[in-house]
Amino acid sequence: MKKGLILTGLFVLVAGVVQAQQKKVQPKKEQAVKQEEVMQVLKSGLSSDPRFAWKIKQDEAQRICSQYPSREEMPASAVQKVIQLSQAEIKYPQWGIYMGDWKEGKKLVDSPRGGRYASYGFSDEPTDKGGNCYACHLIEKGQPGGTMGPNLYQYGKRWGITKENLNSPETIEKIKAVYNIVYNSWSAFPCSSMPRFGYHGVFSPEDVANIVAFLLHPDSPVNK
Amino acid sequence: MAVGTGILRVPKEAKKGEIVRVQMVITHPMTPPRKDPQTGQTIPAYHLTKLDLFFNDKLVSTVNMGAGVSANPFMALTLKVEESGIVKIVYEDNKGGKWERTAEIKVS
Amino acid sequence: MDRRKFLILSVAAVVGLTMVPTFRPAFGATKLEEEIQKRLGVQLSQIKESADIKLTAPTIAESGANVPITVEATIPVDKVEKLYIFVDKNPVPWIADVSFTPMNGQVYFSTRIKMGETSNVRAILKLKDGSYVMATKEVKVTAGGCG
Amino acid sequence: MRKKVVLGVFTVGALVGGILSTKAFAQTDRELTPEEEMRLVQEFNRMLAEGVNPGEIWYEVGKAAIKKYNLDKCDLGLGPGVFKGAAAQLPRYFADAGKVMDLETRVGWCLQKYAGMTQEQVLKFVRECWGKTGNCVSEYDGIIMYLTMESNGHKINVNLKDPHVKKMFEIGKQIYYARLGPWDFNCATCHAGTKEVRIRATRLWSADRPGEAGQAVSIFPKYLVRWGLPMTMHYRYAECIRQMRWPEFIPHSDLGVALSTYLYGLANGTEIKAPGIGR
Repeated sequence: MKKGLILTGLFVLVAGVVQAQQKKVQPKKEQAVKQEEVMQVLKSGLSSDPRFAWKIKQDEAQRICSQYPSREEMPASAVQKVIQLSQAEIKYPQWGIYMGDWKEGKKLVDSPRGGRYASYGFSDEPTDKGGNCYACHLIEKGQPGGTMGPNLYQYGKRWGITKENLNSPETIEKIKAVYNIVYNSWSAFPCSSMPRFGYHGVFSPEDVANIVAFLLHPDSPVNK
Repeated sequence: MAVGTGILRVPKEAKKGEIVRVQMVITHPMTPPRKDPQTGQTIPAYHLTKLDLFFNDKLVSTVNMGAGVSANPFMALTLKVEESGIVKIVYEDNKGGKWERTAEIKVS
Repeated sequence: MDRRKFLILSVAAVVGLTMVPTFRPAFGATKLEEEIQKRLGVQLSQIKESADIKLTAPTIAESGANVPITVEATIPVDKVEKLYIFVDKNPVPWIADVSFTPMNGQVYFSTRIKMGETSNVRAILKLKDGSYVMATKEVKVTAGGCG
Repeated sequence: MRKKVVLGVFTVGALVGGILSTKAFAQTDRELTPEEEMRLVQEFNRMLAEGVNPGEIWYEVGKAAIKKYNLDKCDLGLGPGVFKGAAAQLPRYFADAGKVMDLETRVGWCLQKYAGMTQEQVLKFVRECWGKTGNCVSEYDGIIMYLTMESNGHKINVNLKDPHVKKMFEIGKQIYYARLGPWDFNCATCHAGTKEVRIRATRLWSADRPGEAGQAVSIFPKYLVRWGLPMTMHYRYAECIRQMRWPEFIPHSDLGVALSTYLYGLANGTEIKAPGIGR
């Protein structure tokens, strides 16, 4: 019952995303070119440095998502498949779900350059760890942000998380729901624009817990 | 291409007494003094300092500027033309660079 | 050099190198006030805002590197001596000054300026009778792009 | 943050004897919606587009470079050295090269053929100003600027009836939607959909909103005020791909041609107006 409620809450909260992605696109025509040929052209234009080979291995979920311009055009079976693949690989911190350190989370949220080589003639070392979250989200009041993703002002407040109920089982469930989105957004919103940060190892489970704390903790500036 | 190249744009033709727009773009980095991140040494400022606008060799306007003007500066002024003639801009930077460009206006 | 670093550094350079620390001694003036006193010989507080001078600038700038501004005035150009442009919060608030003659036909100047952060832009006209008029516009400097 | 701004304004205001009228307060105090901000940023871009575009300086650079590198022999599809309107009908199929080429790829081909450059030399020439800011002026950027500006006023007219071109268009379209890389992006992540969105303060154009692909590509090369140089289309692809966390883009590759064929194909009918100007 509780779980049901929380799930409903989750969907209310994120309904915006779904709506945002209800793009009306013409149904795709049958494919005139072979998939292998497309990938061959694509790879011909990217550095063949073996250190980057892992970056262009398309996984099954990516392959499914590539076939549809938007989620609304995905058949239910494809939606199910992506959700299933994504849920299966979510990993949690060693000690299970917990409210992380929002100050650490804030650093990861603020940093714009995670996983990106600094410039041309680059190295593969990610220049920074970070999610560049402000590019797409409005998060803290007064901080400029994008509107590709939903507005996250007072996200924790909207989930009803207060100092008093911080350690309640319901709160832990809510943390988990948000954790799953940050760790692998496709587990809740298949083929969403949001990168699967945990899945790709951009963030460790502990990093994700800290980011979730930044979004949900009553002391975090997000909820001021 | 060298620093200091520019575009000076005026209408080719104008009526007597008309106020025309004189527009210009000059290639220049317009940098303030800054510290080299590697060596820690100060890199001196490099920017335009002055631009004079002439019409038929009479001084119309002088612009003094610092590094607060954007790189590859754009500027526009107006000129009231009573006769045909040559618009000339003369500009210099803080490292002794000095350039000029001209354009012609036919007044009828 | 890394581009972002470069940007940050150049901003840092703009902010840090060319000027004294931003703290304001109890009796001292702001950098802007000092600059206006130095270049105009009057106090900022003595300059009146006026509708006779019009400053056009964007309300929000997607980049502080290049903020387009245009100054126009309804005051006849033969009564005008000089136009000054300042940005309150720039490390060097003075941007440019322009002298006019009747050959200009009118008071008009347009350019693009650098702004380190959200700030007021000021256009001040010095008239031949020794008085000053001013127009002010706040420009919000924000960040664009993927970062 | 906001408080600080308001406070700052207040302090300054108090110090200068209340010159800052209530107008300044009203401006800082009212919270603008993201939509209002997007409109104001568009207004900023319109103001930026007034006057002389500094990118035009590269036209003369290119004119000289075309002589220097023997490119007056280069055939962009209308005959050797015929440049007026030539960029507007690219990408197209070139029998002499046996493939579809866009403007930049064709210029690279001509540089190898008529200027005696090797492929590596061409790539170095192309990337001379990549990642640089300040006062970087490259002859390549000049050449692309010159050739594009020679088509100003012409309408983009990619021949999608040519089966080679059509095939490249289809490949480009599929690449546009290919989710790939450690951040799961595709081109459509940012540049598709009917909802108007922004990334930070920058409004994103969308392939799904009529006319926007045309508006986006018809102004390239685009002078970028933050770097002080014109960005060619292949530099644009490289930047997007860098932000997508894919491996580095190789200019003049078939990937570039496929993307150009798709985008310019979508842009058919739009008048070329180079250079554009932006952040």
